Amino acid sequence: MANQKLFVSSHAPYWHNRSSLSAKSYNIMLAALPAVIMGIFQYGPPALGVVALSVSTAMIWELIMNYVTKRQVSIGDGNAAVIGLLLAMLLPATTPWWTVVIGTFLAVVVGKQIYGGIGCNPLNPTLVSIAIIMLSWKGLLDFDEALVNYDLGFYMVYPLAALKHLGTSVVSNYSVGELLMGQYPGAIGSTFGLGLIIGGIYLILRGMIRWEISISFLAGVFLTAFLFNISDSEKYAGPLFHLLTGYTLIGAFFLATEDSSSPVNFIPMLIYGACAGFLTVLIRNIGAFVDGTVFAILMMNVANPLLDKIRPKSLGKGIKHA
Amino acid sequence: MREMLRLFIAVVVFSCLSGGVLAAIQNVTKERIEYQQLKFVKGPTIKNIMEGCSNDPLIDRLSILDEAREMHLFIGEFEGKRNTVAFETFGKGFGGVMGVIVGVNLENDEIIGVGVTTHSETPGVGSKAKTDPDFAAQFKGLSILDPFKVKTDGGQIDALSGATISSRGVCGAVVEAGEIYKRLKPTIIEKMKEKQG
Amino acid sequence: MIKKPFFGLGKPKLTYSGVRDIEGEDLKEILPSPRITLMHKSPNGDLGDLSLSIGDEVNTGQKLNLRENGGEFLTSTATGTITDISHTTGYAGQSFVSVAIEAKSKDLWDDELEKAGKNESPENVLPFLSYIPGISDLTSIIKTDNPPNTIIINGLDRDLLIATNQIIVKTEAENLAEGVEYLKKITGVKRVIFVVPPSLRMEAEQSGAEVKVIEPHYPDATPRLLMKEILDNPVSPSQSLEDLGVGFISAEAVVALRTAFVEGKMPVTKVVTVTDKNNRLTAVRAKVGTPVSDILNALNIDVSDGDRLVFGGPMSGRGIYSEDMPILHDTDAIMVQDKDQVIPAGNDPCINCGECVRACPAKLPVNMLIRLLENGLYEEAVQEYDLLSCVECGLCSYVCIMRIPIFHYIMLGKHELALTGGLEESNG
Amino acid sequence: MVSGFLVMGGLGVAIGVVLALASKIFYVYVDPKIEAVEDALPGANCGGCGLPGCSSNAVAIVAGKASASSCVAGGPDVAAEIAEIMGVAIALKEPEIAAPGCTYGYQDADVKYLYQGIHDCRAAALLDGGSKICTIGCLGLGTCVNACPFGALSMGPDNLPVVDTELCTGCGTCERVCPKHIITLTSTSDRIIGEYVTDECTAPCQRSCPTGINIPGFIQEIRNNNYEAALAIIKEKCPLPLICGHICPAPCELACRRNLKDEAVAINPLKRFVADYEMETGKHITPYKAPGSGQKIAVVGGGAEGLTLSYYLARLGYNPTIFEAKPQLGGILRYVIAEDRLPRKVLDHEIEGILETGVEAKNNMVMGQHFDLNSLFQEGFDAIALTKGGFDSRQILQPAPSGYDTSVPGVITMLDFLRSMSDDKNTDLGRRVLIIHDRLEGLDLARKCRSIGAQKVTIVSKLRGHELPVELQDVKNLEAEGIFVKPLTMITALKGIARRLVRVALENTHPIGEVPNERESIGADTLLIPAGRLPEFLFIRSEDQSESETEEVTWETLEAFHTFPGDNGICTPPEPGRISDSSAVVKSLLSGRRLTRAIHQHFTSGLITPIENLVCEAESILNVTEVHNVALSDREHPDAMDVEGNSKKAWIFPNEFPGLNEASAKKESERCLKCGLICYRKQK
Amino acid sequence: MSDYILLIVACIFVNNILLMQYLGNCPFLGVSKKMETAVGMAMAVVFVLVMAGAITWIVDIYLLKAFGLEYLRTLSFILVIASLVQFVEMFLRKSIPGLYAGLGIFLPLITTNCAVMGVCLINIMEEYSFTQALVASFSYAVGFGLALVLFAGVRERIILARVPKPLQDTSIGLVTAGMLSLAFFAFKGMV
Amino acid sequence: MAKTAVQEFTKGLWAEIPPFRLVLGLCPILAVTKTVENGIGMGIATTFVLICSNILISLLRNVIPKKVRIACFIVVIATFVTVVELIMQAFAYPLFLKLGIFIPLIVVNCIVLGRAEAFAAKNGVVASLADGLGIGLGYTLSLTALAIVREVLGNGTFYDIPVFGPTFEPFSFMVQAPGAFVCLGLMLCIMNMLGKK
Repeated sequence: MANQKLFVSSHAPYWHNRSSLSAKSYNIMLAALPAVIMGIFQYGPPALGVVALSVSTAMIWELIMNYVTKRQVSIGDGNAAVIGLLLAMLLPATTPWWTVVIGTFLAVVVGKQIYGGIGCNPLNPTLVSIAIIMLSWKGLLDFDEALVNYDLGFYMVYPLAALKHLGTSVVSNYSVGELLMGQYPGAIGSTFGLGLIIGGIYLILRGMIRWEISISFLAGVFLTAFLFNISDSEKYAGPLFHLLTGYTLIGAFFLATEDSSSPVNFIPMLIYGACAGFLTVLIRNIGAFVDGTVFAILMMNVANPLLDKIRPKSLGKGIKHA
Repeated sequence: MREMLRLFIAVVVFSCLSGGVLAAIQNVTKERIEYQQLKFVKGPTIKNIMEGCSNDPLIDRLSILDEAREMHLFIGEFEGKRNTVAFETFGKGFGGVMGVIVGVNLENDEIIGVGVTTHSETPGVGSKAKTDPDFAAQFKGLSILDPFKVKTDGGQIDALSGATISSRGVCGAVVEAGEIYKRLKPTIIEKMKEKQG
Repeated sequence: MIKKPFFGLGKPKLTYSGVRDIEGEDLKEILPSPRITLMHKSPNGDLGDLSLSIGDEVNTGQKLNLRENGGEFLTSTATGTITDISHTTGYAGQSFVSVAIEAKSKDLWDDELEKAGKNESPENVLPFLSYIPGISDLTSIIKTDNPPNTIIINGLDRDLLIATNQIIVKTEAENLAEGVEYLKKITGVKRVIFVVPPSLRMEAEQSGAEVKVIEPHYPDATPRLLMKEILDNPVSPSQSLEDLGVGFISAEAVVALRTAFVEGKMPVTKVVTVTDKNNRLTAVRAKVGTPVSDILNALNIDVSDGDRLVFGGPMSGRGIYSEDMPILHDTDAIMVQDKDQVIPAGNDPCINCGECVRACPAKLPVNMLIRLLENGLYEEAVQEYDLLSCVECGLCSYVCIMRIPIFHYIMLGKHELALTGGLEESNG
Repeated sequence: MVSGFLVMGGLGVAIGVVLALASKIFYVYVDPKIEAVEDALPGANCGGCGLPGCSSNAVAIVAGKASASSCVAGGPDVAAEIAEIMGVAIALKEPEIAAPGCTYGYQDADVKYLYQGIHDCRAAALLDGGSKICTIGCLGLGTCVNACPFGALSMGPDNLPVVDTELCTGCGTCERVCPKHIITLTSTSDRIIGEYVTDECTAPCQRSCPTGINIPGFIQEIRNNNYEAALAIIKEKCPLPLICGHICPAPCELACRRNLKDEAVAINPLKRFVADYEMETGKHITPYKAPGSGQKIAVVGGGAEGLTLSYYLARLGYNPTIFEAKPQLGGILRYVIAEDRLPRKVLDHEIEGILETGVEAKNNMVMGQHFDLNSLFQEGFDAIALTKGGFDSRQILQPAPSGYDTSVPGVITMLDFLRSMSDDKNTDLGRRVLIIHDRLEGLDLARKCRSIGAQKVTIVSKLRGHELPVELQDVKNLEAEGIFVKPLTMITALKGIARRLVRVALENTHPIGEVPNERESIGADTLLIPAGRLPEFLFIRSEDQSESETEEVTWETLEAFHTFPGDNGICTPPEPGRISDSSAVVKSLLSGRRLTRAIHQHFTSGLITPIENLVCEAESILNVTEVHNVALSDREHPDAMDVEGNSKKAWIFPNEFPGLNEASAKKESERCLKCGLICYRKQK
Repeated sequence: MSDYILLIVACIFVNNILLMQYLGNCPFLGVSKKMETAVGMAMAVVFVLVMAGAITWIVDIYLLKAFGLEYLRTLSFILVIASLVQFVEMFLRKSIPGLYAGLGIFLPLITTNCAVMGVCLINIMEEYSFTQALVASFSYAVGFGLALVLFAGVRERIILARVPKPLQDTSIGLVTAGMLSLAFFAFKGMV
Repeated sequence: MAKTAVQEFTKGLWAEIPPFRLVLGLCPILAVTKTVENGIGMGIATTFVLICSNILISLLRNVIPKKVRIACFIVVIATFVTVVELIMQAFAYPLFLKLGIFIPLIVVNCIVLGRAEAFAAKNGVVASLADGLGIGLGYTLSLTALAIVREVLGNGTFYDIPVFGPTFEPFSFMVQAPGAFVCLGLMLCIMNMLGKK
């Protein structure tokens, strides 16, 4: 046996389609890039600072947790970077540095790593973090207050806050074009609707995210807003407004589609997306928060394991042969 | 059967005894508890509202039945006249029920002060309803019979920033106070007379 | 290796190889090897009561009884002397008795079969059939009690990169027709269905069997999926195909049957599709028991440390660890992979992306299944997530973004269940 | 005050009445055991046991699905109470801990392929039994480590599991998950009575040692300077290391794998080295002793076998007493072997050590004269083992009054019988006689028995009918003569009452696979056995008292060696491995140890279980025929005698036979290849 | 009518007894490891809570308040609840063994479930009418069950995940309960 | 069994410290630890009930029939809980208000009933006293520890005294419901890590 050739042996299959997590992560970041660049372009260096800090600290936290839990270093898969980038996209450009650091800690450590790392988190880490920030430091995510020193040449009032406080009269202040082009104040990466849509379509076409979730989420938002609008158009804004403001688009393409906290079967995906959309508008219209996307998706994340029990029959199941 | 009886007696004796013991303790502490309740829950707020009164409103109080509910009304003596009355109503806040004491001048139905007693609002946000004097001061001098609303609801009260719901809760309580006041005003005056007489 | 397409919306489309993919579309003969190793899967790995011994002389086509008390036997594919008898462990702990024969260059044919073959009753024929090339066990088809009512001849192959059956359908259509006749005769079965890809429809129609054409998409030619597609009769995981009265046989085995009983000679050769490091396919015909190294040498394929040799196709084959390994009667293909093509398995958890769920032809909730399997909860995996419905195609591992060896986990789960299930039976 | 009193009282009455009525109306029978357990449980319904509430835990405990100690809130007191209800005494049990049985991790062993896939041994084993060439080698992927619920296992630097003996509870999870059966639960007792099986990693030396000492193990401990541990390993199989160190012929050294390269490791001198070390310290190192179970065992014969038996019985927690006919213990070791081969000092030291473990010895006690089976049973012994060994009847200086050894009722050795016949003594054989014999002389004997009054004589032979002498095949005529022949038969047990033999159990040994073995039991008053000495009988009190009319003790024998190959019943001439007139002392040690196993299994499980795949010459086992990457090195030899009495060597042995000194022992221990089945220490 | 709907929504979602009022956490963490047990427990709680809510309300209004003995509330409530649970258990075991097998085993856990006692006390403190008390008890119980079932779903997955050793079991369970509570903030302020 | 009273006492402080080692009594620990003051108050109240019920049950352990022992224990515990309730109302009314519903709920705290059943019903008075004191103190310590973390981080204060400068932005997540769960979960993790050694 001594002079035998030593082959590799493993179990079938011996082929792989060469997809990889890092490729997926980089594709998501690529898709998010238009919106981020637009944000940096609008809000200048502070926005760049938040993005850079967020991405880097997310990776550092991941690295620290890898060492603490004595596991393989996993920053190479790019998932921490994605979490950091998405978190930055949800924050306003003026976010203080310590909030960003705590935010990435909450996302990477509390949201993901204590559950055992990627794939094990029951909720979207980015959303966990942003939700906790929302509860703790309300002022930070009050975009009107946060961006008070900016004047970018367009109507500097955060649409959803305006809607909540001032009623539907404000809707006319924002044209669809402006909303699509991000001509309103908001978080760094969530205002440039067109960029987000392009990124989302790219991801769907590449098979990186599940179209069912995005589409049903948008449909849920549209329908609910539409129904509210019909019932009392004085009080509740129209569907288009809800679709293009707040975190709706980034939620549909980047947040609700996070893998480990969303369903994989067809019908559950539709329910998940639609319910998240419904809840989003519900919270915006009658709930306590200005934007409901975050909590709506979190709520559906929680329901995900239950939803995903709805699945097609496996081959040969439930068949009785005489 | 004998066994059963033994068990039965044990339970009965135990519950009888504990009932008795508790009754005894309750008897001893009853007075003190009542006073404590007033002193700590409503006392500070009442004092605040009735600043400058010459009596102790906690002692000079009336109990009136309002739709099967017992209401405590605290009488304030200003410039020798017992012309002010304060009582508690409740509104729904962000974290639950909040108690609001409203002081009213019986002569002109004007609010002399509003204060939050119990609440479970978010510290630093909704809790400002209790701590922020500017917020309460908005009510001062308005007529109790007016409807109160925060500005976003089309009313006259500036909501606390970030705590619209808490503000709404206070307004609701004051509105309710107005209704109670309307109902009870005759009885109050009557009772006060009785007391003085 | 087929990469994930740039736009990846739907399921992966993997197409079975066909005759056209084979170099020159013909069969190469491999010279008989002086070293022949026969392997017999024996439930009992004991070498204590063997009736064969080293030094015995054997003839080509001779039936060799393995045990003193009968039952197990192998068919010699060469004429020569037994030089070694040993025991090896195969896939999933299967126990093999391997018999090495030093073969002479000239074959002396054994004539026992010729005598027995005259009488075509199953009892006479059956004792020779275990080692028909192209099938692992014919006894499920040819049996006296509870014979099958339908036999499906598979003109497609078991896996990608294999064209063994197809080349036989293409080149031996006439023999196949004769084989089908014979099959009907010995089994008494009425319905024989011949499943072929569109390109072989013409040839198949000559066979006299009922022809069903299917698109060659992997893994549609898997028996359980064929049951569903062709007979519209899905099998529940607790049943075997036998229970439904359906037998499966490959086209190669049908031809081999003909050789055995029409020509009176035990078939000793096997068609093997060989895939080299550049994914070029060659079809060769070699004696069962020929070492892999002989075939590779004949085709000028170099292998070195760190490469991977596989018996079977890329999705469901079995890795082998030695070039000395002989081709067996059910070895349809040999795949050689360069070490650069070996993608190591990942050790990260499932991220729940759902690729596997969408790829699974049996509609299993693979994302949940893998979680249970990783934690060794095999019984729950069966009860809650239908582990046993798996058709063992390997697509889940193929598409897994985390490169989790899901298929490996599934087979491990099934294996462990079989072990513990066996224990329960012996207890009860 | 009064109202409070009354309301609570009223409430109490109401509730009491309702519940009392309900418990009558809705009465459902519940197992009283469940109720008792439920009562014992805290009733806090905290859910800490993982079950919803105390009552469901009680049901689970009674059904045997939960352990008596499953209540977290209750703690050990509750556990004890429940155990009492359940009738499971928390037995005095020697703890078992997991022990890995592989010496070389995959980076040091030969592999047949490079494994890629799930990090799980079971998964790796799917692929052709794992990547190691050795079929029983540890695959090193840590399945046992992950499975351990107590965190007692970890993966060592050599990719072999390491057990933290503090944390190991002996739950056996690792044993269950290991696809290679490498890691097993073991206790010192298990190792003492254990035998090597083919799917165990054993070195060639270890397999060829008649006592089965873990030779690589103890040499490894010498390398680590841990002489006491080395001795403990030796003493698990050999209680007389110093004696063996002197006179063992050392078959192990013949098997040593180093012979393939240069010269065998000096295994026996190394053993003597550690034994010398013990003697030098002046203490006797007594390794682990199991908690006492208290049975009294009489060991008749204080030779090497009897001493071994008593030593191991003591270590397993029994109370052995040796009955020795001679004034001193030691048997052949003392009275036969020359002083200059085995200094008596050494012998005394070793015997002292054995007695220290709790063995009682009664010298000058001759069986049949001073005591017999009946008297021993009446004294309260639970079992009696005969290890009379090499001192057969030829050497008994004072023959019994009847002329033959009557130590075992009704059992007479052929030699005694013939002598008494020739002396014309009046021998009463009773009515039924059994003779074990294969040859013609057996017939002669049978006829002699008939002539002196036996009515029915049965000749028992292990041979097949046609293998017997022709005369013995003439069944019909012999039967007419009152002589019956039973071919293919062996005797498996004797049964007697007080001082009488009553029955003999026979087993028909059909060749394997033909007919299952049949057992029968026939009445017999006398059994003639062909040897010149008595075999190792093991007597126990019989539970079957039906044949005894009075209060007399009924006894029977156990098949002590029944589980080993070559067994032909309890009375046939000795076979290798179970002999007592042994060719070497080590063989009688083995025999003594195997007797211990029989006694221990009898008293613990009541069943002496066969060993499957016992390592013996007939079993094929992986091995190597050549060694690679091993450097040549010379064997160390004991120092020449230092006439001056140099202090440097003085501690070793001031005797003609010096052992190895410490330095050369260390050097020699380095030569050991630490072999496994096919692995051995290679140079990198 | 709409008042009742609001009450229901408030009790189920907004003031979820488990996640917002911190009541009933011991069984919440104890029986949520498997979906089956979670569903059983949820049903048992609904069953008992409605009955307990009704009976304690009657006891409070007609016995304690009538005699001015509010200070005996704790004592009498716990007595009533404990005996009710025991009664129901006996009743089910005898009369509806099928149902008993399903939820009977969860009944003893409810005695010391502070959610039951808590809801009864809340009913009194909020001065609900009898119907309101019934509706509130039912909704709180449904809220408890909903949270329990959702949590069990999440927890089933977490048990299978590679959670670091010291965090396993209760520890990660609590953190996840926190996340669940965070998600329930979605309903904040809706009523 | 032959443990001294001191050992019975100290085991409650570390080896069996209630909510961490025995995962019991979680509701109050989550609910009342917003501030240190509440935590300590709740701890003392529970300790009081624990000690009293332990002593009484230990005294009566031979009188109580086994079959109805749980009912009797509950009555005893409920009695003491009510006593605490009354005393608190009389002498520490503000604390009573803050702890609210959780005072009566001590009665269903598994720790109290668990100790009564598992310990007091089987041991002498002194040992039961020590056990009650130890477990109670351990419980108080745990409550306090959690309360410190939550109050300091979530409110920036310790016992209502600001500990950070005025620029500190309180991490108010900690004083809200989810924060309580997460914080307790992480503390449990730390305890597990410490316990391993």
